[in-house]
Amino acid sequence: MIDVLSNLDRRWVFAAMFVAVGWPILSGVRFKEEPSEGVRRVFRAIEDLPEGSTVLMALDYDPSSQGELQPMASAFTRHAAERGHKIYFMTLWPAGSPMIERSLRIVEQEYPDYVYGEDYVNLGYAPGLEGAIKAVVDDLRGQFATDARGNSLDSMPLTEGLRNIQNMDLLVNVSAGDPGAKQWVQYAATPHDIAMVTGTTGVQAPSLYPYIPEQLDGVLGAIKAAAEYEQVLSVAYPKFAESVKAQEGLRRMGPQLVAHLLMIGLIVVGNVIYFVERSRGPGGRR
Amino acid sequence: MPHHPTRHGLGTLLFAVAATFPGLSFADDAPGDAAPPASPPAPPTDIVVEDRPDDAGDGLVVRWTLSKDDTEDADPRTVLKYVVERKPAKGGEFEQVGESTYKQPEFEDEVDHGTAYLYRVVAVGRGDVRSPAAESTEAVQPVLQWFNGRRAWFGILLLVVCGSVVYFIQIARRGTDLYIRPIAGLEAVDEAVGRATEMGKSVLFVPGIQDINDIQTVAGITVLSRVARTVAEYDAELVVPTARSLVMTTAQETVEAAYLSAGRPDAYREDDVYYLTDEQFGYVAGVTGTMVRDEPAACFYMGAFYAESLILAETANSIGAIQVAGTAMPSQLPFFVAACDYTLIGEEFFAASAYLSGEAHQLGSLKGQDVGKGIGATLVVLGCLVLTATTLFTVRGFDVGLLTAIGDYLTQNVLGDGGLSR
Amino acid sequence: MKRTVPLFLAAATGFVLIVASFVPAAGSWGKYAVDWFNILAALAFVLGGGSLLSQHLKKISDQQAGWGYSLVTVVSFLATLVVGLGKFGVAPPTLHPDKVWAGDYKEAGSGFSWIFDYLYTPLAATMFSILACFVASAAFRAFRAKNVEATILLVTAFIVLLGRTYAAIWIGDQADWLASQVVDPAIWHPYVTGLRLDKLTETIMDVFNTAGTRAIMIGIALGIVSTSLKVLLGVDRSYLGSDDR
Amino acid sequence: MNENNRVWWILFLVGGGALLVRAATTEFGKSYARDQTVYVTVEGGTAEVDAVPGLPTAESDAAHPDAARWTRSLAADPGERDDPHVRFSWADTIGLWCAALLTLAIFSFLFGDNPGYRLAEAIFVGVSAGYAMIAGFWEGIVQLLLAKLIPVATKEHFLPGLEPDPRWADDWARYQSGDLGYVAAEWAATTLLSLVPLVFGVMLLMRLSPKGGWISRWPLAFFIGATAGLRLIVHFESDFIRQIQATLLPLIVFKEDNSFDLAQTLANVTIVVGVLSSLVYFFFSKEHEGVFGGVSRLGIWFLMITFGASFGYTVMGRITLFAQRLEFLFDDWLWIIDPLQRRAGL
Repeated sequence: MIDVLSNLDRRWVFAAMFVAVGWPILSGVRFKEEPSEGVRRVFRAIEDLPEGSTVLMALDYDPSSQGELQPMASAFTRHAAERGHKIYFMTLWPAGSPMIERSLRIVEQEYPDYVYGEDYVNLGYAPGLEGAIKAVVDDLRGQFATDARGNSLDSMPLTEGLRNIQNMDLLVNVSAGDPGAKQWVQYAATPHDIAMVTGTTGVQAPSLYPYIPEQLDGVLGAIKAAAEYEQVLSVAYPKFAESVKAQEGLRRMGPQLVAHLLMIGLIVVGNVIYFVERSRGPGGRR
Repeated sequence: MPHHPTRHGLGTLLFAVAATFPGLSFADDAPGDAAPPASPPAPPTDIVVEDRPDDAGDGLVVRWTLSKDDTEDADPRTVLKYVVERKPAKGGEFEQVGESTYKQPEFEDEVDHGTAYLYRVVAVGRGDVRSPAAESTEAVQPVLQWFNGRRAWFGILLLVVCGSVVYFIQIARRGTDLYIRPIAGLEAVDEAVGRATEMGKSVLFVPGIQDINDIQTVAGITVLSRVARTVAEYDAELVVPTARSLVMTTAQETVEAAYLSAGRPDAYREDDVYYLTDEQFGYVAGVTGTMVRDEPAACFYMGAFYAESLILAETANSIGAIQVAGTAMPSQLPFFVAACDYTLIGEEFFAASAYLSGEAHQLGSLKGQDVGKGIGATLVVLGCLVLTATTLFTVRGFDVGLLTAIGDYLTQNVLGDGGLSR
Repeated sequence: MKRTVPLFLAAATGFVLIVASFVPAAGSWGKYAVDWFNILAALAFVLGGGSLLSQHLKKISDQQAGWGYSLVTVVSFLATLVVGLGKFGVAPPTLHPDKVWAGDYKEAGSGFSWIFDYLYTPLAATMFSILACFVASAAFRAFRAKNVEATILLVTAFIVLLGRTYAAIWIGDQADWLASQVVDPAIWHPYVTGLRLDKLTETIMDVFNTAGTRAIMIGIALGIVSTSLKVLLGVDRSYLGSDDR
Repeated sequence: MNENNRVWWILFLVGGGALLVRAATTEFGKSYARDQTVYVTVEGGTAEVDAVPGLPTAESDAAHPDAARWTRSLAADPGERDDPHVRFSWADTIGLWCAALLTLAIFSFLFGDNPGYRLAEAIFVGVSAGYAMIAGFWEGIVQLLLAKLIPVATKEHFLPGLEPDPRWADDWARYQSGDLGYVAAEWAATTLLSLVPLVFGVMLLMRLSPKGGWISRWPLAFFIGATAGLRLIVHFESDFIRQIQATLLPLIVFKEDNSFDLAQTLANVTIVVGVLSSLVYFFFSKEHEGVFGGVSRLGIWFLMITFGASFGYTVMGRITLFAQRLEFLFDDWLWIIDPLQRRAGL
């Protein structure tokens, strides 16, 4: 048995992973979440703003990480719209524009009262990586002549008087890497004391913790935090508890659990093999 | 649950109609209230306009004393916001330039350099009732500062750290022997190239996926320079796929120079340093494809890496290559540490070029970095002691005025942006 | 000459930008450099694209093994260029219906967005997703308690893996229930809740991970300072190529 | 036939067979689109947009005289196909199948290199290199370079939203009043400065000539120097100064009511000890022996905890992505599951 396992072709590990993730997806199994303090902090940052506050929604991710980040962007968008905040969408990623469109569709379909240009606006893609952050912080008009639809910024009430983002009430960032959360902290939130929350991939989250709470109000790390955020939202606003679409993150947690258990099992098995082989002495190892 | 805001024409109209009937209340957007619009709030007073310090002469700061009605216990709130208006001192009309919320007696305004301005501030209550305007008395012109005083301490610390790096490079250049501890990953470089030569297989070098405007790529290129020289000396084969055109260009220059200094200019082939694609995963698909087909015996990953780190490392592991990685991406270090034979962690990666250059004076820079760490550690110890003492004495009921001042100076001025004395 | 001028150029640019960061009026200089770099990087595509085409065209003309794949690469590369430059299927911006070239090149419904949605996205996302399998195989292979360091690595990963799922809450609840059968929860509860796996995970992330990451970041900052200085002072000039060519 | 090939054939036949069976028993793998006709009239700088469902008809044209017109096809869910303006879309259906087969081809790499993966890789490299260059062209060259060098022509053809530099209007007035020095300075600051990257670009492309290659080092040196300067400042501030600032913590913490706060005290002490000991690990110029070596060992342990935690934490994101790809196959392509109710009522 041990010999079979110790010479196990890694392709069996891959196959096990396919089953561990595929089965819960097909069966649709779902678990409840217990929101952590960090997630509640992010929730409060949006919830406690007075209605009609200005929120810059910087969606810096692309299709390759939307599985993890789309639920966050959707939840942020729903929450901000539910609270009646004014939303400015933008992205630093060339492939981020279609991602913004997804959030816009949520606003259009679920908040028909929201008027483009008055309650929300899509500034679109800002080229120039972190330089673009400096630009919107100092002189937004230098970066965006028009919004993503070609409207002049002066023609819309929301952007008419907007010169830079220094007076935004909150900066919400969804970030898949660089440029993203870290650069927003470095170039916008820290120097201009803008309140900021961010939703990031699991990889990035640890490197952002050191910025909390002075430079950053909160981080949603990985899909679990997204699911917890959806949970808090659906407790605060029961309509979300009934909407399947507002529970994308919660649904994705099913495969997570099974796959995590597989990983744990693999680590245990790996160590059992290691100790058994070691007890057999040096000859036991390949 | 707050209801959905009434933000459109109809809502406003209804509101206005409702407001005209005395005694009839109408729910407004603000939470927890149901009151008709009140009479105008008291105006703000004592408008003071000052130059915004440490800027390019393009900012003014407007401060005022809060309206008497802007109090914490007012429920519902009488003052919702302040509207700030300005006009050039030489004629013109007052125009609104911004707003500040209740309890905020300050506004920073972006202005044109070389023009003097007058300001006035109005308190606004619910139902958009406005107080009389309070006006500033003197026209104020913004002033340009040549040095950003808030960064004085930053400059001092930067000078000390840079100075010690330069100082120790000079010391080493004069021939003073400096002890530098060994780093396992670096000693493996020659071994890995040697093994590739023995096996008659190639060496794969990945300089990260960022462009040359990331300092990690620059550091990776300097490591490449040394690896290429060893490869040339051993007469092995080197393959460098790049994800950026400029990195390709720089790497070609570097590798060519390395072959030249190894006395093997004829062995250099420009095609061995080639461009794949800028896109992260397209690049990875290409590199892993090369790995499984060419089966290099040694793989180096030196530069800025993202999610692709583990795809590269696991694929190379499956073909049995020796792997040495170096990166300053904290998020990718765990994967390299788990999957590679040797990993240069953060600062070690930057130290690599000094080690590998084989030049004694470059090693001096490492001693300079250590001085930087010493300064950092000293500041941490000092600050923690001061803060701890402050906490202890506060609880015991002693006067901690001086300690608090020291602690504040450390955090706000030395390590913050308070400048020398603010 | 071939190295002196570039060395001077690098030093001058770098030091000017360092000084500029202390001068308020020069605050935007860094942005110029960033903009210029993006332009140069775009122009440099001529070199990158040239390299890509020449490698593959050579393989095709030499009929090397697998030249068919090179042909596919060349064709898909050129097709993407043509569709993207030609803005096929892109509607003009609403404010300027007469300007056919002014629409967004990646507008939904355009030819370029077809390539993006049906070729680029699935390829990139799937390549990214196979990491799940590699993470599993790496954990299976590398997370073995060979020494103290490896054991710490594996135990932490183990706790965090568990703590990030519902399993942690479930285990915690069961443990709570078991313990409360023996002792009154009011006595012990405040002291052990921090040991529940989900809380422990948060502690590890907030405390231990913060400390480690911070030290790494401080080290990196110093490494960057020293690397940058060496480049600016010309101590390290390996990026410049050689003198004689 | 070796064993690998046999496995490939089995997988291929089983997969193909399953698809055939599924095709014979139920529908799947179809995409639908919703047609929309957009009529636009522009008056006085604002656009009047009327999006009419369906393809243009004589009536809709008549209802919008003098309007510019184009059609759009928007993604529609299969569940909406009874809507008269929703139609079966060949383009999207072919796209869906391409996406599904390419997904499978990349997955096949996990089993081993094979022609399917090589084909996907070849397409991927070509398409993504093209994609990056197109993005670089429209967003780098047009928006950053041409918009500054030839603003009028760029505005005319590519960027109608481009707002003229306000300084130009001012300049004209100053020019007329004879303030030539000012105008010259402004011109140097805008036009001449935007020539710099172009000149750099030309220098770089000199590589292509057999003799001028050395001049391409100038722009590289410029940007490597700029990188060194900019990164030095940014990292020293945010990763050195700010991180040290954040580590200044009281080592004993009391709650507001003056009672001892054990948890926070422990956390603070751990952070400070962790940062200091890990820094010691990075010391290069002192041998790691004795007490120093012990502290450095502690530092490695902290780093190992950091790495273990990051690893465990990251797994989650990777599995999400993986789940998403499988969902794409099961939901969009094979129609086995329907979590978003997109085929409700079919």
